[in-house]
Amino acid sequence: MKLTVLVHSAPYSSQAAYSAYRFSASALAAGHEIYRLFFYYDGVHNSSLLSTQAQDEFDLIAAWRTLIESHQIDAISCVSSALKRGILDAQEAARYEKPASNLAEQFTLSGLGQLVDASIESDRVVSFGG
Amino acid sequence: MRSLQLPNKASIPLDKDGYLRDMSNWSPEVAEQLAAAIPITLTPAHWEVLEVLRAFYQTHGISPATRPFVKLVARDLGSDKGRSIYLMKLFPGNPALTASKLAGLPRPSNCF
Amino acid sequence: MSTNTAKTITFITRSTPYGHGQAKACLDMVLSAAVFEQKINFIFMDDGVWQLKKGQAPSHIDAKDLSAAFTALPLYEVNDLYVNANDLQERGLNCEELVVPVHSVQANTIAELIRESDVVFTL
Amino acid sequence: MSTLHTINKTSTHSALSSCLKVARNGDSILLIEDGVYASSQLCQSPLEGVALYALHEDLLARGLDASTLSGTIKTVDYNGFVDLVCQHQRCVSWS
Repeated sequence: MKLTVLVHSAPYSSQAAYSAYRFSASALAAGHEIYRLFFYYDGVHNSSLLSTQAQDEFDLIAAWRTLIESHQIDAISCVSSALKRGILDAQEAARYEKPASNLAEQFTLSGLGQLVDASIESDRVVSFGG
Repeated sequence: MRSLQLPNKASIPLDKDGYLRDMSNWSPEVAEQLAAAIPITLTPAHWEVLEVLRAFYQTHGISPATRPFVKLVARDLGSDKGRSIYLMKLFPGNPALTASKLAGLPRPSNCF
Repeated sequence: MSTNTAKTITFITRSTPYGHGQAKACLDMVLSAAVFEQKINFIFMDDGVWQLKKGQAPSHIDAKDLSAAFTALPLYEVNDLYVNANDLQERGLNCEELVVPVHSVQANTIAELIRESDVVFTL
Repeated sequence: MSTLHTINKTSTHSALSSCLKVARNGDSILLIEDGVYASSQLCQSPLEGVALYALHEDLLARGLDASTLSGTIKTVDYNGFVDLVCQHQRCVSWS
Protein backbone atom coordinates (compact mmCIF):
# COMPACT_ATOMS: atom_id res chain seq x y z
CA MET A 1 0.00 0.00 0.00
CA LYS A 2 0.92 3.63 -0.54
CA LEU A 3 1.08 5.33 2.84
CA THR A 4 1.62 8.93 3.87
CA VAL A 5 2.77 9.71 7.39
CA LEU A 6 2.05 13.10 8.96
CA VAL A 7 4.12 14.12 11.99
CA HIS A 8 3.05 17.22 13.90
CA SER A 9 5.00 16.94 17.15
CA ALA A 10 8.59 17.76 17.93
CA PRO A 11 11.01 14.99 18.84
CA TYR A 12 11.54 14.52 22.60
CA SER A 13 8.63 16.81 23.63
CA SER A 14 6.36 13.81 23.25
CA GLN A 15 6.61 10.22 22.08
CA ALA A 16 4.59 10.90 18.94
CA ALA A 17 7.46 11.61 16.55
CA TYR A 18 9.23 8.47 17.71
CA SER A 19 6.04 6.44 17.16
CA ALA A 20 5.84 7.86 13.65
CA TYR A 21 9.40 6.73 13.01
CA ARG A 22 8.79 3.19 14.30
CA PHE A 23 5.56 2.95 12.31
CA SER A 24 7.27 4.15 9.13
CA ALA A 25 10.18 1.74 9.55
CA SER A 26 7.77 -1.18 10.13
CA ALA A 27 5.64 -0.24 7.13
CA LEU A 28 8.72 -0.15 4.88
CA ALA A 29 10.00 -3.44 6.27
CA ALA A 30 6.61 -5.00 5.50
CA GLY A 31 7.00 -3.95 1.87
CA HIS A 32 4.69 -0.94 1.84
CA GLU A 33 5.56 2.26 0.04
CA ILE A 34 5.79 5.56 1.90
CA TYR A 35 4.52 8.06 -0.63
CA ARG A 36 5.51 10.97 1.55
CA LEU A 37 6.60 11.86 5.06
CA PHE A 38 5.14 15.24 5.92
CA PHE A 39 6.40 17.19 8.93
CA TYR A 40 3.99 19.90 9.99
CA TYR A 41 3.62 22.31 12.90
CA ASP A 42 6.08 21.34 15.70
CA GLY A 43 6.94 18.27 13.64
CA VAL A 44 9.37 20.36 11.57
CA HIS A 45 11.85 20.12 14.47
CA ASN A 46 12.46 16.55 13.28
CA SER A 47 14.35 18.01 10.34
CA SER A 48 16.87 20.15 12.22
CA LEU A 49 20.48 19.37 11.54
CA LEU A 50 21.49 21.12 14.75
CA SER A 51 19.55 18.98 17.22
CA THR A 52 22.04 17.25 19.50
CA GLN A 53 21.46 14.36 21.88
CA ALA A 54 23.43 12.90 24.75
CA GLN A 55 25.41 9.79 23.79
CA ASP A 56 23.08 7.47 25.69
CA GLU A 57 19.85 8.73 24.14
CA PHE A 58 18.15 7.50 20.98
CA ASP A 59 19.00 9.90 18.17
CA LEU A 60 15.61 10.19 16.47
CA ILE A 61 16.75 12.73 13.93
CA ALA A 62 19.69 10.60 12.85
CA ALA A 63 17.29 7.65 12.61
CA TRP A 64 14.91 9.62 10.37
CA ARG A 65 17.78 10.67 8.14
CA THR A 66 19.02 7.12 7.72
CA LEU A 67 15.51 5.82 7.02
CA ILE A 68 14.75 8.54 4.48
CA GLU A 69 18.06 8.07 2.73
CA SER A 70 18.05 4.28 2.60
CA HIS A 71 14.48 4.13 1.24
CA GLN A 72 14.66 7.31 -0.85
CA ILE A 73 11.51 8.69 0.78
CA ASP A 74 10.05 12.04 -0.16
CA ALA A 75 10.35 13.85 3.20
CA ILE A 76 8.88 17.33 3.41
CA SER A 77 8.93 19.87 6.19
CA CYS A 78 6.19 22.46 5.90
CA VAL A 79 7.89 25.69 4.89
CA SER A 80 5.68 28.08 6.86
CA SER A 81 5.90 25.96 10.04
CA ALA A 82 9.65 25.61 9.56
CA LEU A 83 10.38 29.31 9.01
CA LYS A 84 8.49 30.23 12.19
CA ARG A 85 10.48 27.68 14.18
CA GLY A 86 13.89 28.57 12.82
CA ILE A 87 14.32 25.63 10.46
CA LEU A 88 15.72 27.00 7.19
CA ASP A 89 17.43 25.65 4.12
CA ALA A 90 20.14 27.66 2.39
CA GLN A 91 17.68 29.21 -0.04
CA GLU A 92 15.29 30.47 2.65
CA ALA A 93 18.21 31.67 4.77
CA ALA A 94 19.35 33.78 1.82
CA ARG A 95 15.81 35.00 1.10
CA TYR A 96 15.29 36.22 4.65
CA GLU A 97 18.91 37.24 5.20
CA LYS A 98 19.44 34.88 8.13
CA PRO A 99 22.94 33.98 9.28
CA ALA A 100 22.63 30.19 8.97
CA SER A 101 20.61 27.32 7.59
CA ASN A 102 19.94 24.05 9.41
CA LEU A 103 17.57 21.85 7.42
CA ALA A 104 19.00 18.34 7.15
CA GLU A 105 19.66 17.51 3.50
CA GLN A 106 17.29 14.52 3.57
CA PHE A 107 14.34 16.91 3.94
CA THR A 108 12.79 19.44 1.55
CA LEU A 109 10.89 22.58 2.51
CA SER A 110 7.57 22.86 0.73
CA GLY A 111 3.98 23.96 1.22
CA LEU A 112 0.90 22.33 2.69
CA GLY A 113 -0.20 21.59 -0.84
CA GLN A 114 2.21 18.64 -0.69
CA LEU A 115 0.21 17.17 2.19
CA VAL A 116 -3.04 17.64 0.30
CA ASP A 117 -1.48 16.04 -2.79
CA ALA A 118 -0.30 13.13 -0.62
CA SER A 119 -3.82 12.75 0.80
CA ILE A 120 -5.17 12.47 -2.71
CA GLU A 121 -2.49 10.12 -4.01
CA SER A 122 -2.04 7.77 -1.01
CA ASP A 123 -4.12 4.80 0.05
CA ARG A 124 -3.85 5.76 3.71
CA VAL A 125 -2.72 8.77 5.74
CA VAL A 126 -1.57 8.13 9.30
CA SER A 127 -1.03 11.08 11.66
CA PHE A 128 1.19 11.25 14.73
CA GLY A 129 1.30 14.11 17.20
CA GLY A 130 -0.06 15.75 20.30
CA MET B 1 18.20 44.19 1.23
CA ARG B 2 15.82 44.99 -1.60
CA SER B 3 13.98 48.23 -1.29
CA LEU B 4 11.69 50.55 -3.16
CA GLN B 5 12.85 54.15 -3.68
CA LEU B 6 10.01 56.64 -3.59
CA PRO B 7 10.28 59.96 -5.46
CA ASN B 8 10.44 61.73 -2.09
CA LYS B 9 13.64 59.70 -1.38
CA ALA B 10 12.00 57.47 1.21
CA SER B 11 13.18 53.86 1.02
CA ILE B 12 10.66 51.06 1.63
CA PRO B 13 12.17 47.65 2.46
CA LEU B 14 10.96 44.74 0.29
CA ASP B 15 11.47 41.01 0.57
CA LYS B 16 13.23 39.00 -2.12
CA ASP B 17 9.95 38.49 -3.99
CA GLY B 18 9.14 42.19 -3.93
CA TYR B 19 6.50 42.12 -1.17
CA LEU B 20 6.49 44.82 1.49
CA ARG B 21 8.39 43.71 4.58
CA ASP B 22 6.21 45.94 6.72
CA MET B 23 2.58 46.17 5.69
CA SER B 24 2.14 49.53 7.42
CA ASN B 25 4.43 51.08 4.78
CA TRP B 26 1.71 50.73 2.17
CA SER B 27 0.22 53.82 0.54
CA PRO B 28 -1.32 54.42 -2.88
CA GLU B 29 1.98 55.97 -3.89
CA VAL B 30 3.85 52.80 -2.83
CA ALA B 31 1.39 50.76 -4.90
CA GLU B 32 2.08 52.97 -7.94
CA GLN B 33 5.82 52.47 -7.55
CA LEU B 34 5.52 48.70 -7.02
CA ALA B 35 3.35 48.55 -10.15
CA ALA B 36 5.82 50.62 -12.17
CA ALA B 37 8.52 48.05 -11.41
CA ILE B 38 6.47 45.20 -12.99
CA PRO B 39 5.61 47.28 -15.18
CA ILE B 40 1.93 48.07 -14.79
CA THR B 41 0.28 51.49 -14.90
CA LEU B 42 -2.49 51.49 -12.33
CA THR B 43 -5.88 52.53 -13.74
CA PRO B 44 -9.26 52.80 -11.98
CA ALA B 45 -9.87 49.18 -13.08
CA HIS B 46 -6.80 48.12 -11.09
CA TRP B 47 -7.65 50.25 -8.11
CA GLU B 48 -11.13 48.87 -7.60
CA VAL B 49 -9.67 45.36 -7.44
CA LEU B 50 -6.92 46.42 -5.04
CA GLU B 51 -9.52 48.07 -2.81
CA VAL B 52 -11.61 44.90 -2.75
CA LEU B 53 -8.50 42.92 -1.80
CA ARG B 54 -7.51 45.30 0.96
CA ALA B 55 -11.02 45.31 2.39
CA PHE B 56 -11.09 41.51 2.32
CA TYR B 57 -7.78 41.31 4.15
CA GLN B 58 -8.97 43.85 6.68
CA THR B 59 -12.07 41.78 7.43
CA HIS B 60 -10.69 38.26 7.25
CA GLY B 61 -6.92 38.48 7.74
CA ILE B 62 -6.24 36.34 4.67
CA SER B 63 -4.60 37.05 1.31
CA PRO B 64 -6.83 35.04 -0.98
CA ALA B 65 -5.37 32.36 -3.24
CA THR B 66 -6.25 32.30 -6.93
CA ARG B 67 -9.72 30.75 -6.94
CA PRO B 68 -11.08 32.61 -3.91
CA PHE B 69 -9.58 35.83 -5.35
CA VAL B 70 -11.56 35.40 -8.57
CA LYS B 71 -14.71 34.59 -6.60
CA LEU B 72 -14.17 37.60 -4.35
CA VAL B 73 -13.91 39.97 -7.31
CA ALA B 74 -17.03 38.39 -8.83
CA ARG B 75 -18.89 38.87 -5.56
CA ASP B 76 -17.89 42.50 -5.03
CA LEU B 77 -17.42 43.86 -8.56
CA GLY B 78 -19.66 41.64 -10.64
CA SER B 79 -19.23 38.47 -12.64
CA ASP B 80 -17.88 40.26 -15.72
CA LYS B 81 -14.82 41.24 -13.66
CA GLY B 82 -14.61 38.12 -11.52
CA ARG B 83 -12.99 36.13 -14.29
CA SER B 84 -9.41 34.87 -14.61
CA ILE B 85 -8.96 36.35 -18.09
CA TYR B 86 -10.00 39.83 -16.96
CA LEU B 87 -7.80 39.68 -13.87
CA MET B 88 -4.86 38.26 -15.80
CA LYS B 89 -4.97 41.24 -18.16
CA LEU B 90 -4.89 43.65 -15.24
CA PHE B 91 -2.34 41.73 -13.17
CA PRO B 92 -0.07 39.70 -15.46
CA GLY B 93 1.51 36.47 -14.27
CA ASN B 94 -0.42 35.02 -11.35
CA PRO B 95 -3.11 37.66 -10.67
CA ALA B 96 -3.56 36.70 -7.01
CA LEU B 97 0.19 37.02 -6.36
CA THR B 98 0.61 40.23 -8.35
CA ALA B 99 -2.49 41.93 -6.95
CA SER B 100 -1.72 41.03 -3.33
CA LYS B 101 1.78 42.44 -3.77
CA LEU B 102 0.42 45.74 -5.10
CA ALA B 103 -2.24 45.86 -2.39
CA GLY B 104 0.50 45.57 0.23
CA LEU B 105 -0.75 42.23 1.57
CA PRO B 106 1.27 39.17 2.56
CA ARG B 107 1.99 36.62 -0.15
CA PRO B 108 -1.02 34.27 -0.43
CA SER B 109 -0.09 30.75 0.56
CA ASN B 110 -0.83 27.80 -1.70
CA CYS B 111 -1.05 29.87 -4.82
CA PHE B 112 -0.21 28.13 -8.05
CA MET C 1 -0.32 16.54 -8.53
CA SER C 2 -3.71 15.28 -9.53
CA THR C 3 -7.14 16.67 -8.97
CA ASN C 4 -9.07 14.39 -11.29
CA THR C 5 -11.10 12.73 -8.56
CA ALA C 6 -12.13 14.83 -5.61
CA LYS C 7 -11.67 13.11 -2.29
CA THR C 8 -13.56 13.86 0.88
CA ILE C 9 -11.17 15.25 3.45
CA THR C 10 -12.47 15.84 6.96
CA PHE C 11 -10.77 18.10 9.47
CA ILE C 12 -11.57 17.75 13.15
CA THR C 13 -10.31 20.64 15.26
CA ARG C 14 -10.41 20.17 19.03
CA SER C 15 -8.27 22.89 20.57
CA THR C 16 -8.77 26.47 21.69
CA PRO C 17 -7.94 29.32 19.30
CA TYR C 18 -5.09 31.15 21.07
CA GLY C 19 -3.68 29.01 23.88
CA HIS C 20 -2.19 26.60 21.35
CA GLY C 21 -1.16 26.83 17.74
CA GLN C 22 -3.11 23.78 16.58
CA ALA C 23 -6.29 25.70 15.74
CA LYS C 24 -4.45 27.99 13.32
CA ALA C 25 -2.53 25.01 11.92
CA CYS C 26 -5.80 23.19 11.26
CA LEU C 27 -7.33 26.22 9.53
CA ASP C 28 -4.26 26.50 7.29
CA MET C 29 -4.71 22.85 6.31
CA VAL C 30 -8.37 23.47 5.49
CA LEU C 31 -7.54 26.48 3.31
CA SER C 32 -4.88 24.49 1.46
CA ALA C 33 -7.15 21.52 0.85
CA ALA C 34 -9.84 23.89 -0.44
CA VAL C 35 -7.45 25.23 -3.06
CA PHE C 36 -7.17 21.66 -4.40
CA GLU C 37 -10.94 21.58 -4.92
CA GLN C 38 -11.57 18.63 -2.62
CA LYS C 39 -14.80 17.99 -0.73
CA ILE C 40 -14.15 19.31 2.76
CA ASN C 41 -15.87 18.79 6.10
CA PHE C 42 -14.74 21.03 8.94
CA ILE C 43 -15.76 19.73 12.36
CA PHE C 44 -15.38 21.51 15.71
CA MET C 45 -15.29 19.26 18.78
CA ASP C 46 -14.29 19.59 22.42
CA ASP C 47 -12.50 22.89 23.14
CA GLY C 48 -12.37 23.52 19.39
CA VAL C 49 -15.85 25.06 19.62
CA TRP C 50 -14.29 28.07 21.38
CA GLN C 51 -12.70 29.01 18.04
CA LEU C 52 -16.15 30.01 16.79
CA LYS C 53 -17.16 32.31 19.62
CA LYS C 54 -18.19 35.83 18.63
CA GLY C 55 -16.42 38.90 19.99
CA GLN C 56 -12.82 37.72 19.88
CA ALA C 57 -10.32 40.59 19.99
CA PRO C 58 -6.93 38.86 19.87
CA SER C 59 -5.17 42.09 18.92
CA HIS C 60 -4.91 42.51 22.69
CA ILE C 61 -2.41 39.65 22.69
CA ASP C 62 -0.89 40.55 19.31
CA ALA C 63 -2.53 37.59 17.63
CA LYS C 64 -4.45 37.44 14.37
CA ASP C 65 -8.20 36.88 14.61
CA LEU C 66 -8.79 33.26 13.72
CA SER C 67 -12.55 33.63 13.76
CA ALA C 68 -12.38 36.31 11.06
CA ALA C 69 -11.00 33.72 8.68
CA PHE C 70 -13.98 31.42 9.22
CA THR C 71 -16.30 33.97 7.66
CA ALA C 72 -14.16 33.81 4.49
CA LEU C 73 -14.59 30.05 4.11
CA PRO C 74 -17.55 30.26 1.69
CA LEU C 75 -15.22 31.95 -0.84
CA TYR C 76 -13.05 28.84 -0.52
CA GLU C 77 -16.16 26.75 -1.08
CA VAL C 78 -15.88 25.32 2.40
CA ASN C 79 -19.55 25.50 3.27
CA ASP C 80 -19.93 22.61 5.65
CA LEU C 81 -18.98 23.53 9.19
CA TYR C 82 -20.17 21.20 11.93
CA VAL C 83 -20.07 21.54 15.70
CA ASN C 84 -20.74 18.82 18.19
CA ALA C 85 -23.91 20.11 19.88
CA ASN C 86 -23.01 18.60 23.25
CA ASP C 87 -19.58 20.20 23.33
CA LEU C 88 -21.17 23.57 22.58
CA GLN C 89 -23.76 23.10 25.32
CA GLU C 90 -21.22 21.89 27.89
CA ARG C 91 -19.35 25.17 27.45
CA GLY C 92 -22.46 27.30 27.82
CA LEU C 93 -22.45 28.36 24.18
CA ASN C 94 -25.25 28.38 21.65
CA CYS C 95 -25.31 28.80 17.89
CA GLU C 96 -26.31 32.50 18.09
CA GLU C 97 -23.01 33.22 19.81
CA LEU C 98 -20.94 31.86 16.93
CA VAL C 99 -19.29 33.92 14.18
CA VAL C 100 -20.64 31.77 11.34
CA PRO C 101 -23.67 29.60 10.70
CA VAL C 102 -22.81 25.99 11.50
CA HIS C 103 -24.56 22.65 11.53
CA SER C 104 -24.99 21.80 15.21
CA VAL C 105 -25.01 18.01 15.18
CA GLN C 106 -25.00 14.97 17.42
CA ALA C 107 -22.05 12.58 17.61
CA ASN C 108 -23.91 10.21 15.29
CA THR C 109 -23.68 12.69 12.44
CA ILE C 110 -19.96 13.15 13.08
CA ALA C 111 -19.54 9.37 13.00
CA GLU C 112 -21.32 9.36 9.61
CA LEU C 113 -19.10 12.17 8.27
CA ILE C 114 -16.00 10.21 9.29
CA ARG C 115 -17.34 7.13 7.52
CA GLU C 116 -17.86 9.10 4.31
CA SER C 117 -14.32 10.49 4.39
CA ASP C 118 -11.27 9.32 2.49
CA VAL C 119 -8.88 11.09 4.84
CA VAL C 120 -9.40 12.54 8.33
CA PHE C 121 -7.06 15.04 9.95
CA THR C 122 -7.33 15.93 13.62
CA LEU C 123 -5.43 18.89 15.00
CA MET D 1 -16.16 1.45 5.55
CA SER D 2 -14.42 1.04 8.88
CA THR D 3 -12.09 3.39 10.68
CA LEU D 4 -8.98 2.79 12.76
CA HIS D 5 -8.88 5.21 15.69
CA THR D 6 -5.59 5.70 17.50
CA ILE D 7 -5.50 7.23 20.98
CA ASN D 8 -2.26 8.43 22.54
CA LYS D 9 -3.47 10.08 25.77
CA THR D 10 -4.61 8.76 29.14
CA SER D 11 -8.32 8.64 29.90
CA THR D 12 -8.22 12.01 31.72
CA HIS D 13 -7.90 13.70 28.31
CA SER D 14 -10.82 14.22 25.97
CA ALA D 15 -9.10 12.11 23.29
CA LEU D 16 -10.58 8.88 24.59
CA SER D 17 -14.07 10.17 25.38
CA SER D 18 -14.35 11.98 22.04
CA CYS D 19 -13.21 8.92 20.15
CA LEU D 20 -15.73 6.75 21.98
CA LYS D 21 -18.53 9.12 20.92
CA VAL D 22 -17.86 8.60 17.23
CA ALA D 23 -16.46 5.06 16.99
CA ARG D 24 -19.01 2.73 15.36
CA ASN D 25 -19.62 -0.92 14.69
CA GLY D 26 -16.80 -2.33 12.58
CA ASP D 27 -14.23 0.26 13.70
CA SER D 28 -11.13 -0.52 15.72
CA ILE D 29 -9.44 1.46 18.46
CA LEU D 30 -5.69 1.16 18.94
CA LEU D 31 -4.18 2.51 22.15
CA ILE D 32 -0.65 3.81 21.65
CA GLU D 33 1.83 5.83 23.74
CA ASP D 34 0.05 7.07 26.91
CA GLY D 35 -3.20 5.72 25.49
CA VAL D 36 -2.22 2.26 26.72
CA TYR D 37 -2.87 3.41 30.31
CA ALA D 38 -6.58 3.45 29.37
CA SER D 39 -6.53 -0.26 28.67
CA SER D 40 -7.94 -1.14 32.10
CA GLN D 41 -10.89 1.28 31.80
CA LEU D 42 -11.78 0.05 28.35
CA CYS D 43 -11.99 -3.54 29.59
CA GLN D 44 -14.96 -2.55 31.69
CA SER D 45 -17.02 -0.90 28.98
CA PRO D 46 -16.26 -2.38 25.61
CA LEU D 47 -18.17 -0.78 22.76
CA GLU D 48 -20.33 -3.09 20.77
CA GLY D 49 -18.71 -4.13 17.52
CA VAL D 50 -15.56 -2.08 18.11
CA ALA D 51 -12.34 -4.07 18.34
CA LEU D 52 -9.79 -2.87 20.90
CA TYR D 53 -6.03 -3.10 20.56
CA ALA D 54 -3.05 -1.85 22.56
CA LEU D 55 0.47 -1.41 21.23
CA HIS D 56 2.68 -4.04 22.82
CA GLU D 57 5.88 -1.99 22.96
CA ASP D 58 4.10 0.91 24.68
CA LEU D 59 2.52 -1.41 27.27
CA LEU D 60 5.87 -2.98 28.11
CA ALA D 61 7.59 0.39 28.30
CA ARG D 62 5.11 1.50 30.96
CA GLY D 63 5.26 -1.63 33.08
CA LEU D 64 1.79 -2.72 32.00
CA ASP D 65 1.45 -6.45 31.75
CA ALA D 66 -0.23 -7.48 28.52
CA SER D 67 -1.16 -10.85 29.99
CA THR D 68 -3.44 -9.27 32.58
CA LEU D 69 -5.52 -7.42 29.97
CA SER D 70 -9.00 -8.76 29.54
CA GLY D 71 -9.74 -10.81 26.47
CA THR D 72 -11.46 -7.83 24.88
CA ILE D 73 -8.14 -6.07 24.26
CA LYS D 74 -5.64 -7.63 21.90
CA THR D 75 -2.05 -6.52 21.82
CA VAL D 76 -0.28 -5.77 18.55
CA ASP D 77 3.31 -4.79 17.80
CA TYR D 78 4.31 -2.15 15.24
CA ASN D 79 3.86 -4.67 12.42
CA GLY D 80 0.35 -5.27 13.69
CA PHE D 81 -0.20 -1.49 13.77
CA VAL D 82 0.75 -1.32 10.08
CA ASP D 83 -1.63 -4.20 9.29
CA LEU D 84 -4.47 -2.47 11.15
CA VAL D 85 -3.92 0.70 9.12
CA CYS D 86 -4.16 -1.32 5.90
CA GLN D 87 -7.23 -3.24 7.03
CA HIS D 88 -9.25 -0.09 7.70
CA GLN D 89 -10.33 2.49 5.16
CA ARG D 90 -9.00 5.46 7.09
CA CYS D 91 -7.16 6.35 10.24
CA VAL D 92 -8.15 9.00 12.80
CA SER D 93 -5.63 9.95 15.46
CA TRP D 94 -7.04 11.30 18.71
CA SER D 95 -4.58 13.19 20.89
